[in-house]
Amino acid sequence: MEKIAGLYSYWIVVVLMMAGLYIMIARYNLTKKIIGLGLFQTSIFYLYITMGKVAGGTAPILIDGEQPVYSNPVPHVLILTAIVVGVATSAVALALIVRIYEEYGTVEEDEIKAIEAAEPEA
Amino acid sequence: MEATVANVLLTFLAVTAVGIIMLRDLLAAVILLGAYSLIAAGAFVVMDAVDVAFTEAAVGSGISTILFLGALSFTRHDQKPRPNHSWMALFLAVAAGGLLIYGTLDMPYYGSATSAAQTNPGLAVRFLEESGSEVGPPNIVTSVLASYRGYDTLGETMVVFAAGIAVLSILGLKRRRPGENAPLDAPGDKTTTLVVNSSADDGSIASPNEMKRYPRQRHRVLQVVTKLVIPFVLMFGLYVQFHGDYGPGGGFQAGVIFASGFILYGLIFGLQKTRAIMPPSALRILMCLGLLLYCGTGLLTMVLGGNLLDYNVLAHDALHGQHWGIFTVELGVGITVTGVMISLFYNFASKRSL
Amino acid sequence: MFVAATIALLITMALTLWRALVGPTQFDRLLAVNSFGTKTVLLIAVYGFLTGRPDFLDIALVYALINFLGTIAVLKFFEQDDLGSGQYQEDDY
Amino acid sequence: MNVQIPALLILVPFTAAPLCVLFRHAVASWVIAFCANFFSFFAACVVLSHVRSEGVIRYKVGGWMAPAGIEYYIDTLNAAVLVLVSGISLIVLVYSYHTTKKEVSLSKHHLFYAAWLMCLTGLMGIAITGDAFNVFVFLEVSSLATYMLISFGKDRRALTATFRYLIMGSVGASFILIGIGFLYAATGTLNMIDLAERIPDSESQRAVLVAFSFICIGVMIKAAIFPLHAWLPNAYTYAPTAVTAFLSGTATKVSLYVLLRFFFSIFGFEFSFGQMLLTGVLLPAAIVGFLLMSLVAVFQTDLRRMLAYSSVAQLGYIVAGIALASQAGLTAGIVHIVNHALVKSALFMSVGCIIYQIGHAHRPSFDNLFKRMPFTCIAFIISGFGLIGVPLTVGFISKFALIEASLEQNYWWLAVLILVSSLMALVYVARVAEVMLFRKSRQETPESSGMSEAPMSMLVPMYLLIAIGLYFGINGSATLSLAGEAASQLLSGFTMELSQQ
Repeated sequence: MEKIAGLYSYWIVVVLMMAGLYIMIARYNLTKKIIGLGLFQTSIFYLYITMGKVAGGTAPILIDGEQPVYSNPVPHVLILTAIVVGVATSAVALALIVRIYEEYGTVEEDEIKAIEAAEPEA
Repeated sequence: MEATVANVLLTFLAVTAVGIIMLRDLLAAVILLGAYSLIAAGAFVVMDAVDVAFTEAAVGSGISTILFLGALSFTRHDQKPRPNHSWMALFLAVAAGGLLIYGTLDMPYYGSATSAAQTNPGLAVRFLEESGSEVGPPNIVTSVLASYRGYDTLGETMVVFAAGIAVLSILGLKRRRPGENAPLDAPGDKTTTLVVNSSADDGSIASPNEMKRYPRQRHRVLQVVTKLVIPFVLMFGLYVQFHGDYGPGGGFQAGVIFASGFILYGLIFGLQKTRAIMPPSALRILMCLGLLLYCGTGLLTMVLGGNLLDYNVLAHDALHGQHWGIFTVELGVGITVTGVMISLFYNFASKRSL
Repeated sequence: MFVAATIALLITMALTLWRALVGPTQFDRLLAVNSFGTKTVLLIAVYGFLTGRPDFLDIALVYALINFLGTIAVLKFFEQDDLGSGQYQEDDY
Repeated sequence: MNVQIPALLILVPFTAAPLCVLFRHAVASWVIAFCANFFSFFAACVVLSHVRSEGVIRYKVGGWMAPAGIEYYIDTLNAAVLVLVSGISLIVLVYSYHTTKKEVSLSKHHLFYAAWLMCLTGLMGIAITGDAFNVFVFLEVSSLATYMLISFGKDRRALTATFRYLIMGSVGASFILIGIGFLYAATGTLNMIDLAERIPDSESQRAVLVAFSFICIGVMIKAAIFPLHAWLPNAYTYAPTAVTAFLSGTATKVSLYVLLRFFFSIFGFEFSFGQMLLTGVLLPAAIVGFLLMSLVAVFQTDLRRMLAYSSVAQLGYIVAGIALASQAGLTAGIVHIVNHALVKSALFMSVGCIIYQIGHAHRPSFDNLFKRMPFTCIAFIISGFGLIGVPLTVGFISKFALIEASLEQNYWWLAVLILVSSLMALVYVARVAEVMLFRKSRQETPESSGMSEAPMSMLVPMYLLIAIGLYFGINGSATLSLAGEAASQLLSGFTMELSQQ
């Protein structure tokens, strides 16, 4: 029981991650894949932040003259970087989607594959 | 109480995720993804990660949503109906998830203060106890981000820069209107997708005919409000930039907020007017300058005899040096991010107006 | 006091989230998400007082701003299907 | 050696990238890129010679001691990877001057070279660092730059190839991020040396195990190891020719380096091969990989796609060497990393010359190509010999080492399978050579009659690379001793003594 209470947040996070991963693999629509990627990455951020939390702690911004318990700042720093990386990747992916739509007239993976299969080798 | 609030928010997240999987309308999925980021950011506040919450709110539900909307405006926004499951994908996801859950079984519990991560004297403990006297800023996340792990942040800034120029090279320059060269079904009536879910009961507001009947509203209220708000947004951006040492915030968040002032202007007054105020060539220079400022700080520390990004050598007093170093570096990040974010908006919004 | 406020906020959040999920129109979703954002702003403010560090109201400000921005963007998308068009500009202020 | 050289090695190309964008001039950005790359190569050579004579370099970035700050940890293996990456990039950069003019619109040249520099910086950043999270950051720098470089391809399929790579690459990077997160939860540290010390004592061994699996899968996607190679053939086929030559020699090799670093230095030989039974997983994947992919390569008519599949097959040899988990096997694997990079880049460069003149690389239309482009054809055939493993080429050195290593453990069947796969390589190279050399043109089309050899600025760097290959093919002990040194350092874990700070 204690285990369930202590690990509940990790498990939900894992479920969220897998939801994102599932969308990325299973959905044909390219935009939906990127939405899945966003979901997946946000869940990873959550995993990190969960690790850094200390019960009864407070945000790691020093308060003058007091010695409260602070949460761990290291995961925060790492995730700040990861958030930036995530949005950068999505931006590039979305730009590619726009171009793919201009070239192929569709953003459904199977339709694109059909068009490509009909084309002669370069 | 803390843990309860966190868990409730976590449940909200799970519900939203299910919604995102189920919905076939991409626009709805994007709106929900924005909500998802908002909830996540709220939960980050509850879990004491205020800087992360700040960034996730600004990026996840702000910039990301706008980028997605921009991309959707080029493409069609409904997902084609398909057989709704893929056993292979399900198997992979479940396998990975199972492995992860197995891994969590002997992890330290949520909120544990005695876990390896919390008690490592080299990292967490050192940052909490020494950073005030070694680096200075009360916000430990800023100290670690800009000084202890400043090299990571250098890489991060380059990632932002890379995304900026990648989108510029993929989308930029010559634009074609969508559908002009579309071999398959050209998107004739995109507006119909707006009413996909409103067919039965109350399609009253959203019917395409009605939208056509009032194509151009004047939106005077919006225009006035925007003009009033924008100076405060920019001011707030500056505050976040320079107050990052003492509270949540820093260069990255400030850049996003500063850029969102311009984005707001672009949304209300159109891209052409925005480009007159902030031409793309100025953005290109901004992007480069920010990164060069960061690299330049690195070079300067080396010229002055320290290691790369060792701010101690920048002034006679180590703490002063750190202060100057963090200040310049954060400024560089802020400038690059502002440039890149506005440039991303230009690229994704420039459908008809160019 | 703050505890009660927090609980009330969480309940209203759940309600708006439900509306965002079931729709049925996109406008319902948008309004729901918008008011959900407002509730989050309030939650952060209340939570700041609950835990004794109200100095993080900055974050609530960002939320309010971004919420506004996002809503405007979606509405513009609804109306014109294009984020960058300058059709408002004839009415020049 | 100046203390700051390792940092400048990264910082110079890093600074040059925004400069290229700032000046926005096609030729100027090439010159900037060349100068920065030349400096990096020179610095990498200095670092390598220093490391070999005086031992490991540890450089404290930001002046902070290791676990709190980020440090560079450079031993023989990374130094060799740095030299390899910057060297191949330099040679291909010279070569790219003409191909880029032809393939990329002039208004985007500055973006192209900026992306090139960022890719180079990212790859070198991965190789030089001693911090696990920093690997992720620079991996993303190089990935984003790579996506951009591939999307410059002329064919519209370059876009879908990039998108597929982006999806797989992001999954890979996210897996690495998850893995690092679990490692952090289990040990509380991010520094590689610190991790190596703390992992055996961690209370959360299951978390360590999961971290290991996720990092493995993530890096293997990036390294395109069979069966996670799906992104590679299309990406290599539709990227601009110079980009393919650059990436084939560097990107997957750096990922392999990361794999080696995690297997041997961080998790340790005991954990990876004793507890996780890596040999049992890697060896079958490697064998199926090199057999199947060689077979697939035989049936390709597009030269670049054929070489791409052959790349996956060759990566199989390297993985087989690693999976043998012995000094000899590891040495063979590392030598093959270097040798294959040399051979494959040269091959892609020769195909690039053909594309430069003909516009495509479709084998059946190579009739009588030798008459028109003799130097290019010779280059292709010599490098093809290297791919097969003919004596006096670099390919022979590494395949011989690999066969020796497998016989050492009495895996005679592995040696036989390697020979079988080499025969398949012989088939696919010979099919191309046959068309080039002996098949007469059925009719002389007006467009083909006017065709001639590729420009000197493409031939010279290509032959330079081939000459380096031949040198190391004849003087095999040079690379073998280097790889042996690197292998024994890997097997003995991190070295603590510093040669400097």
